Amino acid sequence: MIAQNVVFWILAVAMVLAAIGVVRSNNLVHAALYLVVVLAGSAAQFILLAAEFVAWVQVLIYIGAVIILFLFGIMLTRAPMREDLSLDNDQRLAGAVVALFLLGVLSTLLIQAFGDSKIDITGPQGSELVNNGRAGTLAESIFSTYVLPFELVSILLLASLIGAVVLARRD
Amino acid sequence: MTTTQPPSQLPGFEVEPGSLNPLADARLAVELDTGDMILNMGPQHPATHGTLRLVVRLDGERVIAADPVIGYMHRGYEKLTEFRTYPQITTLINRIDWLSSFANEVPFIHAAEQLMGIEAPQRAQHIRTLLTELSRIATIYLFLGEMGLQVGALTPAFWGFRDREHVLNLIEGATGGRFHPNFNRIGGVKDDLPWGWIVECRAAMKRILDGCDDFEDVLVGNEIFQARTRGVGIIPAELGAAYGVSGANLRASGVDWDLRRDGKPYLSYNELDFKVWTHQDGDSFARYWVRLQETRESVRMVLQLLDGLASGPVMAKVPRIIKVPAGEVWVETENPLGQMGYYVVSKGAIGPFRVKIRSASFSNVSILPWLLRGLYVPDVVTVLGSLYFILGDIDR
Amino acid sequence: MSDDVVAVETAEADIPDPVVGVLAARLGEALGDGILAWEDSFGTLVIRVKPDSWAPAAEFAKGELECDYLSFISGIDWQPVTRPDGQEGSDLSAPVQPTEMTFGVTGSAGRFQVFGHVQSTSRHWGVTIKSDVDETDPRIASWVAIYPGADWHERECWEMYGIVFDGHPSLRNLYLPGGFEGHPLRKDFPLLAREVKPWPGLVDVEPMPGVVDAEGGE
Amino acid sequence: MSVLATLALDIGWGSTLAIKTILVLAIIPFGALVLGYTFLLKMMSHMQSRLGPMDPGGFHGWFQLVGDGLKFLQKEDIMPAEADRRVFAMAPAVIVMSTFLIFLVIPAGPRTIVEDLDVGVFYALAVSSLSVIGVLMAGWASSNKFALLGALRAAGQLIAYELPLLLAVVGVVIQAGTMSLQGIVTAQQDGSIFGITAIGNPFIFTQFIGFALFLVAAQAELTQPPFDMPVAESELISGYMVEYSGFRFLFFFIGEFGTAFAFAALAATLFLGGWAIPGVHGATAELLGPIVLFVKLMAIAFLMFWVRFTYPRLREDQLQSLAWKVLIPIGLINIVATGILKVAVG
Repeated sequence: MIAQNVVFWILAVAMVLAAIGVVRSNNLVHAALYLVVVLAGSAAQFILLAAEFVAWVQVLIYIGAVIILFLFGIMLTRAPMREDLSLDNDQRLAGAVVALFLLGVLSTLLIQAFGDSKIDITGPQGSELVNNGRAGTLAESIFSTYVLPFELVSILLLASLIGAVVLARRD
Repeated sequence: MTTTQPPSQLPGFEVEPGSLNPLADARLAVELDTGDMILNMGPQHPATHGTLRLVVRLDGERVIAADPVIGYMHRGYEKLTEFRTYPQITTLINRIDWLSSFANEVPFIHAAEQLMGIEAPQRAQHIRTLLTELSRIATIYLFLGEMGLQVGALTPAFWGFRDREHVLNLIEGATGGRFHPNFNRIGGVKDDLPWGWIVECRAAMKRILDGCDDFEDVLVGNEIFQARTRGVGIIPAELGAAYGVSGANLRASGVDWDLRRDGKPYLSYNELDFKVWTHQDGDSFARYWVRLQETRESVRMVLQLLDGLASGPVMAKVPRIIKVPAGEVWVETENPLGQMGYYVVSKGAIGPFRVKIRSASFSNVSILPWLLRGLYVPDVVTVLGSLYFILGDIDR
Repeated sequence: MSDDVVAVETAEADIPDPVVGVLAARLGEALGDGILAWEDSFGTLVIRVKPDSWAPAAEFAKGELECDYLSFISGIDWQPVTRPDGQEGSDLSAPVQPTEMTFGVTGSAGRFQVFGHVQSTSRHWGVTIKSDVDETDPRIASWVAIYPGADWHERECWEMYGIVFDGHPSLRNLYLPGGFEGHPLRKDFPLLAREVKPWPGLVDVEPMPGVVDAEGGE
Repeated sequence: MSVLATLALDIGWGSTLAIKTILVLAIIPFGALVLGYTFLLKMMSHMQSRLGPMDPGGFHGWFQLVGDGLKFLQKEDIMPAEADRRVFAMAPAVIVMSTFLIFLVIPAGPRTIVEDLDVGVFYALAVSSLSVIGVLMAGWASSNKFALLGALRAAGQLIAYELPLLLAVVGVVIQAGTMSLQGIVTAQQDGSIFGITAIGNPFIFTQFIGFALFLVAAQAELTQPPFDMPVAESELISGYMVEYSGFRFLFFFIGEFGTAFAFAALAATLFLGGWAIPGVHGATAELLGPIVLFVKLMAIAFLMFWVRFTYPRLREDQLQSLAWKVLIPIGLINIVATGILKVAVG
């Protein structure tokens, strides 16, 4: 248990620092790179929670694709390289309020949902939690219990994809 | 580093209004405008064969405007020739298109001979023709390999260098110089061919023919090579001619014009049987294909010459100090890169009064601003490669 | 050799290449007294036109004579090289120069001339067109509208001789760096290498091989 | 075993981890050297009718690359004045790290594996996509337009080819019924073709479409010709690597060839049966495993480098249309066909 705790705190601190870096950085590319650290940290947290599959999905989708698209977009359109753009604006107060509000909502939600229930990861390999993190279990629930929401989300994403293409096409 | 300059800031970069964002929805166009990038290709860039500099304005990877900047290798030959005697000038003009140095000498020597009323003996003419064709093979064979490099295939380039070596050995064997033979004299050539040269020449020609087959397999028949070169950089025949594009570049556009056959007779070409290859497409692939066939045709010519090599002296009687009578003459020849010509104005002295050097690459490259518009950066490289220029031939 | 167009028809018989005569005649018909002189120079027609006819001559050559191919455009400065010390006569450091101003095959009204060569890729003939340019205000019409390839040639001629081409889209330096002073191919522009190290003399001129006895030499 | 289990071990997991890390770290330069020597120096030079380096080390110049590496180490570390220094310095490390992570799940014997992850295949492909970040960092931080163009090309290309790569593997996963690489190897070792068990069931026979797709996509992921636009010497000089020199360039080199080694190993594992020889189990398999894997891997690498030294380069738009219009549809059809056959045949 000690090891997990130590790792959790190391990751958590790193993530928080990187997250501050994301919003504090004056350089868009730096901000995106900080975001990579945050996302990698959350992938590691997933591993700590025995959700391996989700962790690697996080790596593949968020780091491997989303961030790369971010960087791609930034470099293609702005490419500031030398001069740091002034990304600052006077909405710090509003931002802080929203952040606090979000923190409150999420905390309340999590505490209400899980309370102080403990996660037992010292159990045998077949323990419920470890099983829940397996790809098979996940696939079963997605394609049986949650098949409708899953398909709905797919359609939503497809629609937005088509919309983006339509908007961006020049000819 | 990345500058997003407004279009009008660079000379020659004026772009027609409306060509940037052909979008009806102006608001969207503003939002999606990614800004242009000015990219300096060269003067040190592997695709520019030396010190050509291309200033290209890019939208993404699409070229909006391209402006070749030349002159990094300008050596002022037209001025220098006014301060040299006729025999000395051959050392200079050797270095115009340094890959086919021997072919550069021919039209100039021919011009001086015409003004003086001298004709070289037949054997000298045959040797000149032989060496001209050999330097053509050496030049174009390098292109055949190097074109692979331009599209990313490394191996053909090495093959090109490998087989070309045999041709250079032949030129060295005959003239003593691999690159700059300086072998032509007014009235003939410096020496006769050495013993055993003809046998070696036949062997080398066999290698060149085999090598051409290899190129045909590896590049011409390759789908990727065709995808990269077909339909890319099309030069319309009329426009190409009006730009002064010559040689294989123009023949690839379907213009059946070869000075060896159609120009005023020079060397021994009217004794030879050869075919002038043309291609209708005018794209990069056509230029490659035409050059490939021309190499084979050159080999055929060399073999014919070896079979029918005339005997006799290699020098005509010429005065010890060469004075060229007053007059003007324009001599043009079909060089490996295209039309090479000298307009020689003599006032009766031992050196020319004015020599206008018309080099092929200068005009071939002058079409680039028109040709590159709308292409992608990788196509710029294939088009540059397929036009095949030598920097010394542009800058002189 | 003829100095006016009227002589074209009569001269046709005794020139070696009949094509040259025909070309000259057709140009003469089209341009009338715009043609000052013409000559058959080793089988190539060299024709000298008035500055006004410089562009029309090219237009006619391209349209009627089917000369679709532009070979080159350049200039020529007929003045002998100026001596480094500013005195009259030939440059001593250049042993090859004549001493007085003479003009080439078709003559010239003054020091500067532009000349260009256009060819036909289908008919395989070519014409060299010359035109005089005023020495004090050297300018002439541009051929860019007729032959787009004239662009670079005219830029070169402009920076080398200082001849302005009216109607050229952007006359800027081609070879030389911007801000270069002088026009290098003018004869009064010194070849600096020769000034630093004068011409070593004629002793270096080596005899041609095989002609040792041609003039009773060695 | 999972990462979780490794972390939960209370005795010796630290030292085990250290040993494994060192081993894998050693494999990367080893693989780079082997591939670099065999293919880059020798095979390429022979295809180009030349000898290549012959003197260093005695036998066909095998020491040349080591010497080159040492040379790079003592070179000056040049950083462009305008570069984003920290990002510039980190980029090569990110690329090598991505290579390192792939090796963690590739089995070289029944128990010779760092981590037999439950989702091994998926993991390997996920971490391989991390190298794009390194490429983008390098291209952007170099403050050079050629580098930037190269990085943009790399990003577009690697994203596009991630999909066919994944789709190619899905067929194998369906057939093996597991995403664990160890499980896939065992499935091939113990499988049979029409009841014949002599050669097991290497998926290259049933999944040859997947195999072809995988090789093409891997070639693109490795930015090797005909998909080497991001580095394209004749166009972008060396793309994102243009400003790098010294040991940072060495890192790129090791990353490039190390990743090629990893992908060849992955392909050998997925399609050729990995370390396994049918009928060989236990300690013998443990002993032979790495050698068998190495032989299979070299065969795949030979194919990859053969193509690399033969083909010209595609254009960026042609590459994209190849990915989206040809490879991905074929991959999808392959998956559907595999799925139907799996259900129908059992």
